[in-house]
Amino acid sequence: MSASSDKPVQLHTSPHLHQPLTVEKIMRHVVYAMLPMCAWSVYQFGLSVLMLLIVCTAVCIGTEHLICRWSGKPSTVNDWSAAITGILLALILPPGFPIWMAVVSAVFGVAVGKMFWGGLGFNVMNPALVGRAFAQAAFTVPMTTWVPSMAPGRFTQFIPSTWTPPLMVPRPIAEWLDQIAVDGFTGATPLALMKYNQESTETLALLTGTITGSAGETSALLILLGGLYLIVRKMMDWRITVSILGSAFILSGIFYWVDPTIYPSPFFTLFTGGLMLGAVFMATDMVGSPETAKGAWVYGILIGVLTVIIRLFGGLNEGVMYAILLGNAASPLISKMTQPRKYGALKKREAKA
Amino acid sequence: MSEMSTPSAATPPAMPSPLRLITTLGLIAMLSGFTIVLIYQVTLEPIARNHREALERAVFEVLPGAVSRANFTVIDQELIRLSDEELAAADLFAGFDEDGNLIGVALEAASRGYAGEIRVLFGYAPDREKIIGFTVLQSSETPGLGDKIETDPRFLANFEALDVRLDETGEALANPIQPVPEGAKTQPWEIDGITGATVSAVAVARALRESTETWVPLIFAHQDELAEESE
Amino acid sequence: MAHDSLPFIFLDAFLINNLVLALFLGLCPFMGVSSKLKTAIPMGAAVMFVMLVASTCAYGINALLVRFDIEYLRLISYIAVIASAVQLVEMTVKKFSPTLFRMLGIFLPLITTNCAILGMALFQTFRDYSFSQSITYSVGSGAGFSLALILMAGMREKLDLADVPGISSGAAAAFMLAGLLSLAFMGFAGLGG
Amino acid sequence: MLSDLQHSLLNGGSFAHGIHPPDNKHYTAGKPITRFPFPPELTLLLSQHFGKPSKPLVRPGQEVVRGEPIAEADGFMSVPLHAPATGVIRKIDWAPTQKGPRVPAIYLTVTPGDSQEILYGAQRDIDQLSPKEILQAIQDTGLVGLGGAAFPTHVKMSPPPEHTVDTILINGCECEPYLTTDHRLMLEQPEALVRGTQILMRAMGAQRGVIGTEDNKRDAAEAIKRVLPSDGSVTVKVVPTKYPQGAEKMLAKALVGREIPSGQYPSSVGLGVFNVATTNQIGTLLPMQRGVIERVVTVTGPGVDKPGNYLVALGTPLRFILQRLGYHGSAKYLIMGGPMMGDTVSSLDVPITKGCGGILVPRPEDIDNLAPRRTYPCINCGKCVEACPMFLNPAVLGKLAVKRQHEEMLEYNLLDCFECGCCSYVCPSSIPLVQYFRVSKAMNRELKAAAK
Amino acid sequence: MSATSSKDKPMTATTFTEGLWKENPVFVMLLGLCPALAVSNTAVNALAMGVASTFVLLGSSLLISLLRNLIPKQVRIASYIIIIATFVTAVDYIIHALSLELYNALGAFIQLIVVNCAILGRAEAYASKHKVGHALVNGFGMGLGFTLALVLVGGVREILGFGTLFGVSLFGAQFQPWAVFILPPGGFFVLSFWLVVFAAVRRNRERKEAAHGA
Repeated sequence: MSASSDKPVQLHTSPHLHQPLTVEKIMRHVVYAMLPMCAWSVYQFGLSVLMLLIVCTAVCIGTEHLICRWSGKPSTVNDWSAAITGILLALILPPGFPIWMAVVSAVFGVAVGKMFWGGLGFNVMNPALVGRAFAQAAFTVPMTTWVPSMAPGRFTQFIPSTWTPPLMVPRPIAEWLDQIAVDGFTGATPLALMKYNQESTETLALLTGTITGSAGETSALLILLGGLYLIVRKMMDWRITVSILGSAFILSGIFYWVDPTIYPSPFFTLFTGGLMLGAVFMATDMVGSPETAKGAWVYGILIGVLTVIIRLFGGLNEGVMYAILLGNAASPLISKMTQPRKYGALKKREAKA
Repeated sequence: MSEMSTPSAATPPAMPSPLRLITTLGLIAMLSGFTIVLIYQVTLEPIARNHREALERAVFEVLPGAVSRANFTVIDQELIRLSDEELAAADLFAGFDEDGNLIGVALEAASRGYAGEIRVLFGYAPDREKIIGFTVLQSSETPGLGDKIETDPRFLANFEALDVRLDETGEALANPIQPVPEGAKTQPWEIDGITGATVSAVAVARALRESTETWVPLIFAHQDELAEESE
Repeated sequence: MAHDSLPFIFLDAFLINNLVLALFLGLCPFMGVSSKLKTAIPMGAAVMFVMLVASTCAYGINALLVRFDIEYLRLISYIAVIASAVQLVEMTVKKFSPTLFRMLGIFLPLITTNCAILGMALFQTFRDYSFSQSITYSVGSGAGFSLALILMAGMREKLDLADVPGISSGAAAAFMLAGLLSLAFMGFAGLGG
Repeated sequence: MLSDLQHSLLNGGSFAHGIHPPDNKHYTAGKPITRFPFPPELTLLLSQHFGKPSKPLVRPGQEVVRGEPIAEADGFMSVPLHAPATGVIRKIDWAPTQKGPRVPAIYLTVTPGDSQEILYGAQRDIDQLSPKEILQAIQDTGLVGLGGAAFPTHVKMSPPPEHTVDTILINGCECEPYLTTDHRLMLEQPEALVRGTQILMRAMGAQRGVIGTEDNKRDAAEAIKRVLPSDGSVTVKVVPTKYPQGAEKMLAKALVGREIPSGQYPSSVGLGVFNVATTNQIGTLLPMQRGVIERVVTVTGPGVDKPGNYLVALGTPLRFILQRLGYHGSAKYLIMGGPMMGDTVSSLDVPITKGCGGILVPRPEDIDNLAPRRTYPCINCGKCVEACPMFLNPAVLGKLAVKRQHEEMLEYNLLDCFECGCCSYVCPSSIPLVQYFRVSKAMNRELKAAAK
Repeated sequence: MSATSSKDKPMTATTFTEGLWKENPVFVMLLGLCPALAVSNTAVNALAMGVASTFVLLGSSLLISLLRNLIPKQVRIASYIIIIATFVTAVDYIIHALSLELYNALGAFIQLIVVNCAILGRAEAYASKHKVGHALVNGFGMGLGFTLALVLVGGVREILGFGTLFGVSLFGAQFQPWAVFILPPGGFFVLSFWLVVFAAVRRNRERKEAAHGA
């Protein structure tokens, strides 16, 4: 009777209930959680960062859309994940990064970091970090050229390097620095100061973000707030954040305890560079992290430990990005090794008894 | 690949005598040995010449104005002159101008940079007590960044006249070479760094400091001997 | 850390100048065997073992060659010695541990033509490593090869279940993945320096 | 006992993982059980249980009285069937079922105006029966697991000889959202429940009985406590509400902290697990030597005017029930059973069977929330891993299923999945995981059959 | 490798061209990857490595083809390796004598030609079964294909990494080099890029052929 009846019956199989959370919603809320940081970084660095944010986001979305169309698939940009990649990327680039380089990094991040593997869910590493790692390796000097925060006139003029002509070396910013007359600006991030000059920076400055650095890594407080929001809404795995921050804190604490004259304090480690942003918004990217709870701990600890080791003993002063990429690379292995013990599988002791 | 490396898999039923196998292999090995020796003999001279010329170029580059050189080695704090061919054993090279005057001494220095060992050659002029030339012999620093130690004119300008005066005792440098951040150079013995390639620049400075601390007192003491060797 | 100290030599070969990811050595077996963890792990073990053997042999051979001043025969003698060493290992393993042979057996012939082994032997010679340094270097290289192999296998198994577009699947995907891994390994640059 | 204490301290008296879907029991939790009228014709499926179908004892045209056996058990793995009403056999023919495929059924035309008294059966003293006789008596009632599994109860009561059962667990969790039949039964007829428990204990030689229920049914727990035997052999335990607590393995963990090994019966860890409705029926029917002819069904959901808990004669067609209760919901989407494990029905002619405890009727506007949503690729969030009460990894299983690597799924313990639906429920990508697993299990069965 | 089955077939164009495109050692058969990536950071280095490999390939093909009936099967691999190693040693010394700069740039990778699977593969699969003329032509085609692949990879890496091609500046002094392409990851990326391009071209061609057929 089903087909001919006036009340045709539609068949589905159980379960018939779904919780309301969807991928689209998770991604959207991640974007919301990042908005305060965006606003703050625009306030800090002015027009150039605003431009970076707009361009990166637009390019990421555009690249994904074009690749989808080119490969004859329906566009996937409305799941918001491309927007996240764009915003994250803009937040981890130096504020005065030339726009053309940002475009290249964004295209690379989305194309090679994500769409190459089939799009959302299939990428091996975080696309934003792939974009940044590419930029770091390709454009090392612009990637390590920093500008002062709270510069006067930042809302009326761009940092000169922002509008570098495509394919060209960025314009020098020395003249601009003289012009805005920022005293004592060394162009070094707190981490670089620590590494090469053994100079520490006040924790309060690190916390509120009145320091040199990339747009998104300068305010630990807003990052934590965003993370807290996502954790409360159960859209983020708190284990990863906690284990990264915890292991980095403990390990650097041990070194600090051994020799406080050489090694930075654990608080310094926690609040400098991209550690906070990485631990909250990058490492927690679900696609690149293990799906098991135990795996999340292992993964987080691996990233935390690698970060501290690279920072203290590596040639670079910042290691979060590489640590997370390596963590992403190891995550399939980690989840393979931390498969849950299925219910009813006997423990050894019990099996004997 | 596997089927190539397991010849036994393809063994035909009839097995040739082991003698024949050994003879074949032996013949081929002999032939090959012969060829290699031949090539080796033929290329021996050009290769040595290449090395000599490369080093000579480097020596003349770090000792501006030099047109001839002499090789020396140091045994028990004594300078020993080596023949022209004994390049490999030489520790330092004296450079002379057309009139046979000593221009300076070229020395090697090495240190670990960002991505491996950096080997440099520098020229030291005993009369002026300065480093007067510098070139990178080998480095694997990041292209476009660390390799600025070879290309950045601002950085290379450091070595046109870098102070390495000895103190009163004549046994140590008055001011060891010091690296400083880019643009912060105020003293003649400081090396102006490269922004973004701090590690590489510091490595160069370290190499030079260590090398000068060892060699400069010795060379300074023996500069007369070196000058005599011009003929 | 002094760059000729044993820990540094190990670290350098293991992470910083990883044989596969920084020096491109052993790519053929790397690409061939890294698609499944089941094969990657025994292959890694086999390579490590053979590297140790090859390194020891190469050190001895080189000492002989230098002694008789016939260094121009280095390449030919290395390749011969490595090939016979692998053969010998294969036979020994087969005789004494059939289980191990079943695990490693199919990989051993692959290793003979593995440029990672020869490359490792040549590098150790070019760098004038002492015996202990050579051994450390070979262990580091083998461990580095295995690490890259296993990480790669894990990711490729994950990608097996992904929706990789036809055009970028297969070898292209494997190389791109190796590139990304290599990019991530750049973080180790300067470690211990 | 020590391990029990440890367990309740460590786990808060529940199992690990699981989910908390909105329970929506408010529609019917307060509605007492009322008898539902007889329809003009009953459709009595010969296969209302797990195992071999019953063999008909009647022929068309024959008159039967209410409670009379109309089909007999066909072997040990089968149960008899009793006439739920006095009437005339019209025919034995195919009928639609809840799961879909048609099966043979006895069509019974109910005699209008009959008093419908149960004329069959006689009282007997259970205490005089040996365990073996109890077992036979239970098979004679035609009882099967009324919680939904419809596994013959007497089979369940016959553990392998090497197992000793020390504890009987009575499953009063009713963790499926919406359903309230067990709740009402516990509340209204606690004596029958306790009596049934005692019969089960005696038949299986257990010293202890634990009636477990969730903390959203505290009133039921109180009602049972009032009628518990004074010797303390039967206790009530209230555990935190969580889905799927009513699953045998979860219940064993939650109530006594024992894990039933994979692929084993509960008896392997000394347990016998029975549903509240089943136990209630044992307590009610056995002393009277009667058969199962009716059951309590929760008819609920926003799409029905008079939701409630109704005592419905087996074989009553869905259409009759819905029309009586003011059904203006969508016929496109009807669920028999609970929303987590129930089936959408293919026809309104599907009759009520022994295993059917609920009918869920959504409104058309609710269907958007219930129907499959747009799926995204798995983003590896791990929510399913955290939800799976069997500690499987549905994420990996799902990806393998998409790639049709069915055999590899066995390595990830596919066969331990009992399709509770937790993973599908939590999946933010809306991947129909459970559906995939059903297909994969079927594929593996076929592969295995082909291999033979 | 259809040619191997028919030993005395007259030489055709495919004897030569199969190595260029259809059986390109790098892009299709994925052989000789180590040198293809390790020394392809500039087009010149890539070209030099390609020429050196071609030389070894030609030399060994010639010798192996000549000796093919004299070498017993049991020792053929050993013999091939010795022959190849001889040529490689020769090339190593020759390059060393010709240009120290090139020698330093190619480093140990010249010696590693000996384990280039493409060469041993050719020796085993073709030279040992064919007449000298065939073997030479086929070897030359393969060598050319290998060189072409190397130059393609090296060209892209040089253009992006240095802004030059064969040392000629393309974008002027203000060009910002993309250093990543000179670094190891860049090698992988560019090779992968070419593989994707080849796959796309092949797919398009197949589609066209299918369209023709239909």
